[in-house]
Amino acid sequence: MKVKVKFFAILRERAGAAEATKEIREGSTVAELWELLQRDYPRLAPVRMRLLYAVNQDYVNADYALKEGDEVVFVPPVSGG
Amino acid sequence: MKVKVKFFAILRERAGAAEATKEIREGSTVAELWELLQRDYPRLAPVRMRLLYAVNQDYVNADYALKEGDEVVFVPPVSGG
Amino acid sequence: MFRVTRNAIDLQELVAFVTDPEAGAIVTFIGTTRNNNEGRKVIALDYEAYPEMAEKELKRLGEEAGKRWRIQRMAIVHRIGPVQITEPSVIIAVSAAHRADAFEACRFAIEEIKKSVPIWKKEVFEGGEVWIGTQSGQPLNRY
Amino acid sequence: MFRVTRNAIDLQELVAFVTDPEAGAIVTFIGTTRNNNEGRKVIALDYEAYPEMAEKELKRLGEEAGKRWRIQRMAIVHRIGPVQITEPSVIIAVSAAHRADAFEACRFAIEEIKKSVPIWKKEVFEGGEVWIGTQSGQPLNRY
Repeated sequence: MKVKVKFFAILRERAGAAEATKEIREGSTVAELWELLQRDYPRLAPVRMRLLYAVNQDYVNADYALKEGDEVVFVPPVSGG
Repeated sequence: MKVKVKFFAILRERAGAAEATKEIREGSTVAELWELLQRDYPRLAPVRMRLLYAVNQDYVNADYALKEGDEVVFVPPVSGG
Repeated sequence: MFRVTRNAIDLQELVAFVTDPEAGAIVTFIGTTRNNNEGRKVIALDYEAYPEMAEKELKRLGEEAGKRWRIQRMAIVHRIGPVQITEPSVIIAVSAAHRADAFEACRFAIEEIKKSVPIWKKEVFEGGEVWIGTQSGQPLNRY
Repeated sequence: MFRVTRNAIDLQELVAFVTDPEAGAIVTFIGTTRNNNEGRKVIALDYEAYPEMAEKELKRLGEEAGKRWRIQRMAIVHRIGPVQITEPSVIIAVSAAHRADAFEACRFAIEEIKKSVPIWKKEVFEGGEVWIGTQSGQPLNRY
């Protein structure tokens, strides 16, 4: 199945891309998707920071099981305001 | 000696005047002036509220000894804001 | 800027006054006339001040705030005369490097105004009018 | 009104939005770009957002504030893109019948924005630039 990934801020810069579509196996979790992306975008790997995970504009846990067409965002530490 | 009195808000309405000049004996205190004024303006007497005292635009105590030309204000409970 | 005025208060003017390159935060408080108070239907508030002393006290409390918190600039303007529903009677603006100082100094300013600055409001409501703050029935006595 | 925008934020628009005949207090918070941070001379801040989710999170925190305090209306607008020294990056406006609620809800909103709303700032300073908040060296981990 396919999911859509959006990269923002430091992750966008490190990935060198704002968006990606990724083919993953049914039932993959958000954490597993992150592992796969680190292989596709090696510069994401050394990013040692606390990430939050959002699916379809809501925060989810790392073990959230993805579904076809989900929009996934790995959220670096926010710093608005 | 003479002092100037200004009345504001509820005291202005009860005195029926915004200002008065009052002849008092040397060394009179603010509290003594208030007693005298209650005779001049009987409608001030039943004003049962906490008053503060100001002389020349600074708060003073009731036993403050007045001087010639002082500007005295009896300050009803403030309610700005 | 510590001022008592008969005119409408210009929020932008106060914010411009406190804007400062060293500031990361500006907090403003706007006191507005509410359409009800203690069950009464309010028509307007009518403010009176001892203006020279009110401005002096506003300045004094601004200096006190500057001692207690790390703030950049402060402005307070209080309107006198009639103030209609939704209109501002007082605006306070405070800038600071950090938001906590701006919030706390702004809160301090409005609390102090209500305690010590010689300004009085008369509430004009349906069926009458009353000077606010004088209804306590307390005997004559220094605070 | 919960909005992310590339344009300058209009304080008056937010204050007009929260103005309410039932309100006696309006508190606003304006976050501005400060000319220095941690010893660096700041040139500008450059904000990026996940806009759909940021607006959703702003709305959510406004609803949460409405559960915790008695407020009338709230507006939050966050700017994205470059924000120069002294310019606002975020404005929050809250109206309430009583000032304590307006102050506390406004303070809550800015604290929550800094915790949970997907907006990021890059600091452009003399000699470089850095994404703020990512320098903790913490391992990958859910909060």
